Amino acid sequence: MHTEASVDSAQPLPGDFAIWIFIFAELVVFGVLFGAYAFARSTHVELFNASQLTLNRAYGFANTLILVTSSYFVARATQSIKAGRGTACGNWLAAALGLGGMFLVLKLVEFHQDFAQGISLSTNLFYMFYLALTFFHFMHVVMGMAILAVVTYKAYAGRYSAANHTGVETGGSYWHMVDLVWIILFALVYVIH
Amino acid sequence: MQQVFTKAMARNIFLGGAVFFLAIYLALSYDTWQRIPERDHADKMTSAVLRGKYLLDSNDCIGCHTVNGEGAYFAPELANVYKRRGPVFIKAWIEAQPTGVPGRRQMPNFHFTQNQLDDLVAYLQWLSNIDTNNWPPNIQG
Amino acid sequence: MKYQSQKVAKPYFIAALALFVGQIVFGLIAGLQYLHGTFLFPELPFDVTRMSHTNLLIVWLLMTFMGAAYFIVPEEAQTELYSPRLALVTFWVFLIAAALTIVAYLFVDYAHLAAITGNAILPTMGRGYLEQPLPTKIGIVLVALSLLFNVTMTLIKGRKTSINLILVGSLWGLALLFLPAFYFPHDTVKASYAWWWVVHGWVEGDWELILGALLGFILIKMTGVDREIVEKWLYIIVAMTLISGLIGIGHHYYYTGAPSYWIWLGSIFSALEPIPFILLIAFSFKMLLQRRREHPNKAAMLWALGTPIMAFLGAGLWGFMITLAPAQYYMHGTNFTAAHGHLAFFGAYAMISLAIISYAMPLLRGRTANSAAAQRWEIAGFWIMVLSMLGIALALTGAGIVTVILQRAADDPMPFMQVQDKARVFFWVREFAGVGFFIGLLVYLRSFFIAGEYEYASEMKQALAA
Amino acid sequence: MKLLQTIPLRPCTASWLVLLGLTTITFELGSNAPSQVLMAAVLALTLVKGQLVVSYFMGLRRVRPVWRLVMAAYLAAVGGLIAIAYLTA
Repeated sequence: MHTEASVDSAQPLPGDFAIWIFIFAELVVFGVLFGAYAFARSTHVELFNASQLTLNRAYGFANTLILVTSSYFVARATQSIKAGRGTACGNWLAAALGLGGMFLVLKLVEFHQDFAQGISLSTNLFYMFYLALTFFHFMHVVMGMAILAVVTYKAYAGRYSAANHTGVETGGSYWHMVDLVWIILFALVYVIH
Repeated sequence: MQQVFTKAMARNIFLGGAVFFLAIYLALSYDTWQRIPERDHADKMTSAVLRGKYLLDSNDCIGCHTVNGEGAYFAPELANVYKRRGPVFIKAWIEAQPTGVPGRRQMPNFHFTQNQLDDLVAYLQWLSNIDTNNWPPNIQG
Repeated sequence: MKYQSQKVAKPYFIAALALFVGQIVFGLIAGLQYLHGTFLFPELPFDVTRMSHTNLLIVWLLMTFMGAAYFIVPEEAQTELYSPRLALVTFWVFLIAAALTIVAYLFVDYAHLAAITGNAILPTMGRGYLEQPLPTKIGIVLVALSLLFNVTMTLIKGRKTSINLILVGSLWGLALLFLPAFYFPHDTVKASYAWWWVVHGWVEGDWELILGALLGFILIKMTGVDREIVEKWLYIIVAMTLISGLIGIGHHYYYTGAPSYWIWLGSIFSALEPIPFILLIAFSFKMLLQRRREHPNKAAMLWALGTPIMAFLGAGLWGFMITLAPAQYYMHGTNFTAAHGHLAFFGAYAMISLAIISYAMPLLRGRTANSAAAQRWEIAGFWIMVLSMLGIALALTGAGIVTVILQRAADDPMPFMQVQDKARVFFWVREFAGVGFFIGLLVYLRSFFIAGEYEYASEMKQALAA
Repeated sequence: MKLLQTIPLRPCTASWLVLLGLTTITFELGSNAPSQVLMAAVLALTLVKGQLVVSYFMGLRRVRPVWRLVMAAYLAAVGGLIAIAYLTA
C-alpha cells in the first residue's frame, strides 16, 4: 500500500527548480540570522538568558505543533494529487491554510503582548533578534499562505492532475521550508539557553 | 523532458520577493522613523540650528567634508568638530579662510556674518550629540 | 538594426561619450587638487570639481540608459518607437539642461546659485550626487516622464518580452526613486536616511535591473542562445538583487544616527549582495559557452563579459570589504568607500554602457561590426581603462588603509590633514592611474574614427595564413 | 530513519507523529536550568526534526543524493554554528 516507499534515488528536486534556488537563498539568510543570534548571545549570555525567560514558551510550542501539522497536511495534499485526487488535494491544502491562519493569529496575539509591555527592536539585543527573526518568519508565513492559496484554488479548479502536479510540489516545498525554519527558530529563540 | 525551471516561476519569485522585502523594509523604516527623534535630540533643533543647517547645505560643505562619514574625503569630519575644536576655534577658522599656504588644500571664504557663524556653530553642536553608535572611533573623526 | 526609429539612440550615445570625457577631465583635476591644494583655487574649489565629476558621470550614464532604451525597446517590441521626434526633442532638452547646470556650477558661486534658483522655497541642494539646483531636478523629472511615456507606449503596442518588461519597469523605478531628491527634511538623520533611497535605490537596486536587462539583450543578440533561457536567468538574478539589496540598504545606516538594529540587519543582508554578481558571471559565461554563433563584434563581447567580472570586483568584493559593521566602523567615510565607488560605478555601469554602445553603434552606423583594425583599438582601450581603474581602486584602498591605521584605529590618532600627507604616495598613484585611464579612453575613442566594416573574407584569409 | 518504514503507517504520517512528540519533549526540556547538556539535547532533537521534514515532507529522500547532501550539510552547518557559539560563550 505504500507506493511511495519504492525508493528511486535519481529524481530531481520536487516542483519547479526556480523555487529551489529561492529556498536555498532563504535558508542561507535564515542560517546567517541564526548564526548571528548565537554569536551575539555568546557575548551577552546573561542578558539573553534573562530576556528569553520573559517569552511565553507555550506560544512557541503551540505554533510549532500547528506549523508541523500544517506541513504534514501539505505533504498529504501532494500525495493526493499524485494519486489523481484533485478535490482531496484541495481539502488538505485548505486545512493547511487554516492552520497557517491560526499560526498568524497566535503570533499576532504574542506580538501584541510584547508591544503592550513596551518591547521593541531597540529594547535590547535579545529582543532585537527575537522580533526581527519572528517578524521575518511571520512574513514568510504570509508569503507561503499566499502561494498555497493560489495552489488551493487551482487544485479545486481541477488544474492539477496525477501527471501535472508541479505547482503543488512547488508551493508545498516553499511551505515545508517555512516549517523547517520555524522548527530551528523555536528551539533557538524559545528553548535553548 | 519535464519543464523543471519555468520562466513564469522565476518571474513570480522576482515579483513576490520584491514586494516581500519592500514590505519588510517599510515596516523597519516606520520603526526607525519613530526612533530617530530621540536618538538625535530632535527637540533641540532650534531655529538657529535649522538656519545653520541651511548654511551648511547651501554652501555644499559636504562637497569637501563628511558629516557622519557621508560626503567627500577631502577635508575633516564635521559631525564631531564641535567637540574636537570648540565654538571659538571654529568661528575663527572659518573667518581666516583661505589660508593661502602654497600647495595646502584650500577652503573658500564664505563671508558669513557673526549671526550666521553662531547659527553654524549651533548646528554643529546639535550634530555632535547624535547617537551614532559610538562613531567615529575617536575625536579625530 | 531593424527599425528606423532606433536611430534616435545615436545622438544619446555620442553625447554620452562626450560627457564621459568631461567627467574624466574633472576627475583628473580633482585628483591633482588632492596633491596640490591650491591648483585652480579659488576659481575652481574642490567641491565644484567633485560635483562636476560625479554629476557628469550620472548624466552620461543616464544618457546611455536612455539611448539604450530607445534602441532596445523598439527592437524587442518589434515595432517602431512611439514618437522618435519626442525622443529627439528630449535629447536636446536633457543635453542643454545638463550643460547649463555644469556651466552654472563652474561660473556661479554655489550659495548664490541656490539663492537664484529658489532653493530657499524648496531646499534640495547640498547633498552628494543631488547637488543640482531645483530647475535642473524638475527638468530631470520631465525628461524621465517623456522617456517613460515614449517607451511605455511603444511597449504597449508591441511584443512584451521579459527583457523589455524588466527594462521599462526599471526605468519607471529609476524615475520614482529620484522623487525623494525633492524630500530634504530638516532632521539631518532623516535626510541621510532618505538620501539613500535615491542613491542606494539607484546603484544597488534599480540600476542593477537595467544592467541585467541590457546584458541579457546583448547576450541574446550576440550568442544566439534561446531567449527563454536568458530571460529566466535574468529573473532569478534580479530577484536576488532585490532580496539582498532592499534590506542591504541597512549598511548605510550603521553610523548615521539610525537605530542600532540596522548594524545586524544591514550586515546580514548586505553580506548577500555579492550573490547576484556571482550569478551574473556564471550566467554570462554559461551563455558564452552555449553560443550558437560567432558574432564578428569581438569588442562588444569583451565589454559584455568584462562587465559582470568588474562589477563583481567593484560592487561585490570591494563592497563586501566595507559592508560588515565592525569593518565599516573604521572604514566608514574613508577612501575605502571611494575605492569601492570608483570600481563599482565603472565595473557595473560605465562598462555596461560601453558594452551597449559597442554593440549598437556599429549597427547605427550601418554595419554589423567595425573593421578588425577599429576593434583592435577598442579592445586596447578596454584593457587600458580596466587596468587603470584597478590601479585607481588599489591606490584609493591604500589611502584608506593609511587613514584606518593612523587616524581611526590608532591609540594616538593623528589629525586628518597629517594623515592625508602620509597618504600622498597613494594619491600620486591614483593620479597616474587616472592619466592612464584618460589615455585608455582616448584610445577607445580613436576606434570610432577608423572607417570600414568587418570584412569576413579578408579576416578569414588572414586567419588561415596565420 | 529506516525504522519508520517498518511501521504500518504512511512514512509521512509516522514522521508527523514523531515530530509532535519531539516538539513536546523540546518544550518540556525548556524548563530546565541552563546547561550545555540541555543545549546539546535540544539541538540534536531539532536537527532530527529538521531532517524528518526534509526527508518525508519535502520528499527529499527520493531525490538525487547531491540534494540530500546539500540539505544535510545545511542542517549540520547551522547546528554546528549554534553549538560552537554556545560552547564558546
